[in-house]
Amino acid sequence: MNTSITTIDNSVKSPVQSRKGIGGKIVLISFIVAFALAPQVIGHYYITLLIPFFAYAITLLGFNLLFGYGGLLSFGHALFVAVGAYAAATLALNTGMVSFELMLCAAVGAALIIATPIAILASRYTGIFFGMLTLAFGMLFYTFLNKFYDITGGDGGLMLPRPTLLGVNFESANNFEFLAGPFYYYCLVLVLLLGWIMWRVVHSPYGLHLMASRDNAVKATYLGVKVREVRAIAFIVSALYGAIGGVILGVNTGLADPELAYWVNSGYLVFMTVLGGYHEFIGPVIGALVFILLQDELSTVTQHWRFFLGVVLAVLVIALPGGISGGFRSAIHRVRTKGAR
Amino acid sequence: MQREKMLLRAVNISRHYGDFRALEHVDLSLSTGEFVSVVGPNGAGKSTLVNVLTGLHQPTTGRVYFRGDDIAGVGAVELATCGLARAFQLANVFLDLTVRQTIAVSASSYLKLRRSAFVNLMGHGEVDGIVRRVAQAFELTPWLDVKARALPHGRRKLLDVASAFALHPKVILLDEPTAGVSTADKHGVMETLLSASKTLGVEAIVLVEHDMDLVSRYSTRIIAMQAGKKIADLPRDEFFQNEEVVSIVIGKGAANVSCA
Amino acid sequence: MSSILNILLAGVFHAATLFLVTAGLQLIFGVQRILNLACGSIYALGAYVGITLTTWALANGLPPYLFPLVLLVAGLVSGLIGIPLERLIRSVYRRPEAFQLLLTFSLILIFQDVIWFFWGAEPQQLSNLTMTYGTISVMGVTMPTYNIMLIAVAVLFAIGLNYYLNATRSGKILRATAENHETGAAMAIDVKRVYVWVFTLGTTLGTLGGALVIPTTAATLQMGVELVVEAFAVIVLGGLGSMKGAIVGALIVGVIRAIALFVYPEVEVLAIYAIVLAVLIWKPSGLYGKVEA
Amino acid sequence: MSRSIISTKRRQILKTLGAGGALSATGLLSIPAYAKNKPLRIGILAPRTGVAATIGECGIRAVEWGVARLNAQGGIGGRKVELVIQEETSPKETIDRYRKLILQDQVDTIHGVMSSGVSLALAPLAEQSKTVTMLWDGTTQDGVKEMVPYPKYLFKAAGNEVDAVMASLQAVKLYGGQIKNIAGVNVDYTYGRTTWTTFLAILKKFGIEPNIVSEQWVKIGTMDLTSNIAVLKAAKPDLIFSSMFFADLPIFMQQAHNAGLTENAKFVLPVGGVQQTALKKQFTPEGLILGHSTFYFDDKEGSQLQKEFVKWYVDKYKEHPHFEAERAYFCLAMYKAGVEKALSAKPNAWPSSSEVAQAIPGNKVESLGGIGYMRPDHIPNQTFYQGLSTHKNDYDFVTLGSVNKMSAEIIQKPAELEYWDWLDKADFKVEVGRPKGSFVQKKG
Repeated sequence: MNTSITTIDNSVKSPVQSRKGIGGKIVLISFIVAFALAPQVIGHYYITLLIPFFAYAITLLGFNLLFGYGGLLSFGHALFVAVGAYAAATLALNTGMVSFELMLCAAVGAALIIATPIAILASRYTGIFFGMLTLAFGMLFYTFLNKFYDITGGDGGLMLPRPTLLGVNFESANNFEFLAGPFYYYCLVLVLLLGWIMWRVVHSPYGLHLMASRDNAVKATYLGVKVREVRAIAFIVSALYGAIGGVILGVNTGLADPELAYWVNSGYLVFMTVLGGYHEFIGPVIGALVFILLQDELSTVTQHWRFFLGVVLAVLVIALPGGISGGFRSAIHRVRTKGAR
Repeated sequence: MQREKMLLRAVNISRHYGDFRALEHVDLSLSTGEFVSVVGPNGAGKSTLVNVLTGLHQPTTGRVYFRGDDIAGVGAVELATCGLARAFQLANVFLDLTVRQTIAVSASSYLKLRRSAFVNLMGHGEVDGIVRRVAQAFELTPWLDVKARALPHGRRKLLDVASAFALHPKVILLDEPTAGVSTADKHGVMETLLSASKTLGVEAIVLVEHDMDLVSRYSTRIIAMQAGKKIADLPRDEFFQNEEVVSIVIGKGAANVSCA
Repeated sequence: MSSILNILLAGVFHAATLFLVTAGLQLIFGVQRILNLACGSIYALGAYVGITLTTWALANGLPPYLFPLVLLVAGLVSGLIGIPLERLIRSVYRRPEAFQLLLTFSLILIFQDVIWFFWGAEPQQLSNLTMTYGTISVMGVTMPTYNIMLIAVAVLFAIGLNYYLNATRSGKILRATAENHETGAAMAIDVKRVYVWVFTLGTTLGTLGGALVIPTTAATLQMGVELVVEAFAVIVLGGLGSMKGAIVGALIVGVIRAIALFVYPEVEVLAIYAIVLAVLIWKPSGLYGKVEA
Repeated sequence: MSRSIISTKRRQILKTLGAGGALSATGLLSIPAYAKNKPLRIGILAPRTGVAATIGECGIRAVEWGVARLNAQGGIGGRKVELVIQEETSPKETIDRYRKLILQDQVDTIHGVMSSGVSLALAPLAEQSKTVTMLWDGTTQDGVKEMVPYPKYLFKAAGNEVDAVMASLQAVKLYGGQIKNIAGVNVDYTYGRTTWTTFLAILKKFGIEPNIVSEQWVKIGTMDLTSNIAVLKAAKPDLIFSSMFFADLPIFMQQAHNAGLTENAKFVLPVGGVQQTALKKQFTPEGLILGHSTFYFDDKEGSQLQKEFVKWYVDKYKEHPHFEAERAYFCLAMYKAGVEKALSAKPNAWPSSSEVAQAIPGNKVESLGGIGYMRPDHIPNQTFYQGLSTHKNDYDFVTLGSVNKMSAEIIQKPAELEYWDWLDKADFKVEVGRPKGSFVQKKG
């Protein structure tokens, strides 16, 4: 029952259209410039809101490799966000080392160890069963975090002290100066670097084989695509990205807590991806930004922000399956064809 | 039969689904330069034979050798990169990938790029070369950047076959490649297939076909199947002179088919 | 001896509540292949409506021993929410699973805040109504009579559903539509009407379950979200879409939790997920499942 | 500031004035030059949904009442006080809202927080952001060493184990001799674990070595406790210790009663008082050790302030307040005392956060539960209330037959000692209760 997401016009643009390439580059440069200048322009608070945005952007780039490009919907991906945060916190607690680079390595290492067996197992399934299996693993880890108090600090979680960046300790800066300053730029570079890597992966032969396994697994097998292998690799890569996102979230909160792995957070990850549009490479990143700003704005206006988020998601799913970026794409398409005729 | 280069040999293969005997003790051999057609009524076991030969299904008994190695049940993904490819009866393509991308899937398997996750696919000279050459051979060049979803049925069928050819196979198994194509340009399609197999170095072709006109025109040898058994395995001219076999395959009182 | 019986009975009771949550979920998936993440929220809605109606009825002089009837009415009335919900979900019938799951996920968010808006944030409960039926003690095991009644009701639900699906005309139509939507339509079954009926029946099973179980526990806003995971464990174990699977699955989860609690309390919840994973790996379609991985 | 921020502020002001009842129209006091019209803003972080909703809401109501009363007497240092209330949910969201209160709402101080996870994350943040932060709850003394050891800006709440120490001492005094089989049904997180271990440590300290027939950990928010009860029934304990205090406690007692557990087992609920109105006489036996932490609404010797607050609360909300109200009011009162002490030292300039922080420790402050003060290590000393439950009252829920008061100076760890060492060495002057014949338990 290969239920790849194909019935909708999947407009993952083919990498070759050069004319389109230039447009893409402009968007990229404006993205970099805007975010590089933001700390000077926007108030501290909204900058500290952008840190979770960077974390989710990285997590969703990984998640969409699995969902948009691989056609596999995981409902337990928040598991790896928690793995990242806890790996960093455990490193700091047990070894006293607080270098951010080491935390990232610990997170990636832990994610690799945990994701590989799950990937080998989960790559046998698609559709509902893949979703249920990942949900079950997510909740297993959540329960483990809550239950094994002496290892994981139980419900209270583990503290995550402020890390040093490239060995530099920003002792003097207060919390906002640190987050809105050096940490902000470090994360921006991380997002751009990991984004570039993911762009290369998605446009590589491996990426093409993954998309082929999404659209038609039997035909792909006959053209030499190792379907289970490409899916397993996609799962592991998405787990690594999730863990890196988890470390950033952990540092932003100053704590790694079990709530990170709760299945509803996995649901929010899917929400952001569909909100931004999973057909586009940049879609999920847009979705993360819009979700964070929407949630923040709604929660100032009313206590019932979940209701409005739910309504937005319902409208999205029914009326705008392509998400925001899908909407842009069809708008541009309409303009271009109207112009051309 | 000369034995200068035995490519594909099936020895006593049968395939049972419970007590249904889809294939019953079939032997088959294929050498360089041959164009073997497999004919017979529906349910004769033609498609099952192709599935077993291409490693999709494990034969219940018997052995399949490809260029000397036992490939029974090895799996299609291995065979694809060591010279045995197939196309499907129903056009089997990637709806959301363009013609270029579909051919590039086979090209990257052929060039052993399967695991390279960092190389920019479309900027890769060799891949681009194969894509251009195969598209050219199958007259798909104008549609290179069109998604398979937007192609008419006949074009999709060609893409299905083209993507198999792009693996540069030694042997290719085609399952009614001209199905759904108007009778007028069926021969056009066959000509394209033959010229493409020359340019891409295909050494032998197995064709599962109903249209006896095509079979008589292009085959070097014809195998007739009935109820899972091989009832004939003759060079083309001998096949059409053998009344008894022809009557089973084409049915009683068929017009006498003149062989070109 | 009595302690083992005690624990088993508690396990069976927990199984009964689990079956009431999952019966509707299984029915909807079996016929419509829709996995309703919001099954917990619908169960919670039934619970809250049950509390309001019962408190109102008792305040207006209803004799206490009649409260189960009020709960029954509350469950049936709030089950009608299925009609508008089906209309909403109808727009994604032909879309891939991802979108159906996401739409029901949005329902969870919406329901949680709707319930908060109408019933407030504090947990609600019917203080000790179950005691109106006192307790039964047999062989040293004392248990509120209402709990036994609830187990009986769950068994009744199971038998009734099986009878309905197998013996009645409209039940057969459901199963035909479940087998294959196209042939169903070919046999002059108005598939659209069947879907409305199945979905509403599914939600009503959920709200009835919520209403009937609520006197033994309390209703909180997080109820809808917490229940989903255990309900999934049950239908994965039992097999997607099969009613027999829901019964067996509920029994396994209920009893295992009770035993785990007694033997080694630490792993009580972990045991459930471990079983679910074992089943998903060993036999993905579950014990009685029809749908292949 | 964007439109939405202004609307929240207006809504908060109205709510505060409304709750305070009549605003005394004594005209403007002589406000020192610096006060101008800029109100003093206090950010509040408290849970409002889920199982902790009842507890968070009670704290919010108390601080609103306190602020209205303050404003009626000219506010703090002449400046009117304004509350900006945000919801405490998961650590991640709550930390984001904490930063929002400081950066966007420009609050002068932040009070509240109940979950230990959030308070762990908040400790370094409060110090780094130099914001006076006063916790209502969420501090476990065992957890103190993980947080910032000598905080400058963070003021913690009374250690959660204090209630457990007091309840354990009372259990030793009353039933010491008879405790054979004990069972623990505790909340499955930091607070629950440390409370249970404290109880066992104190029993051992007094030479009581009971066998633990059942040790259960209940996840927050689980309402279906039938299996837990069944296991307890099978274990047949003669004493059940439970640190549950969310909405699951009344459910637990109700199901325990239905299963006949309340007939022969003694119960010790160190913080059960927070659910007092839900512990109905039908299913809650008499003679149960019930802890009310730092506030008992029906204390006959209660202060005038306490009586006035309880009367207002019962009239307005038709419910009875519990200790979270006292914790909220106590933080507000201590903050006011700190600001005014700093102001008296330097009258013509509004004190900075660090000046206020330094001025808070040591001030004797009257709170709803009596006099309390903040120790130099930023942990408060307050009076704790516990007793045995009784049905002899005109409510439908149990209250305390005899109110037992102890000061935190005796039952709370002093600054310099490590918690478990202190517990081991402390001399609590309590004799082990002799077994008093057959143990007749009056029917509920």
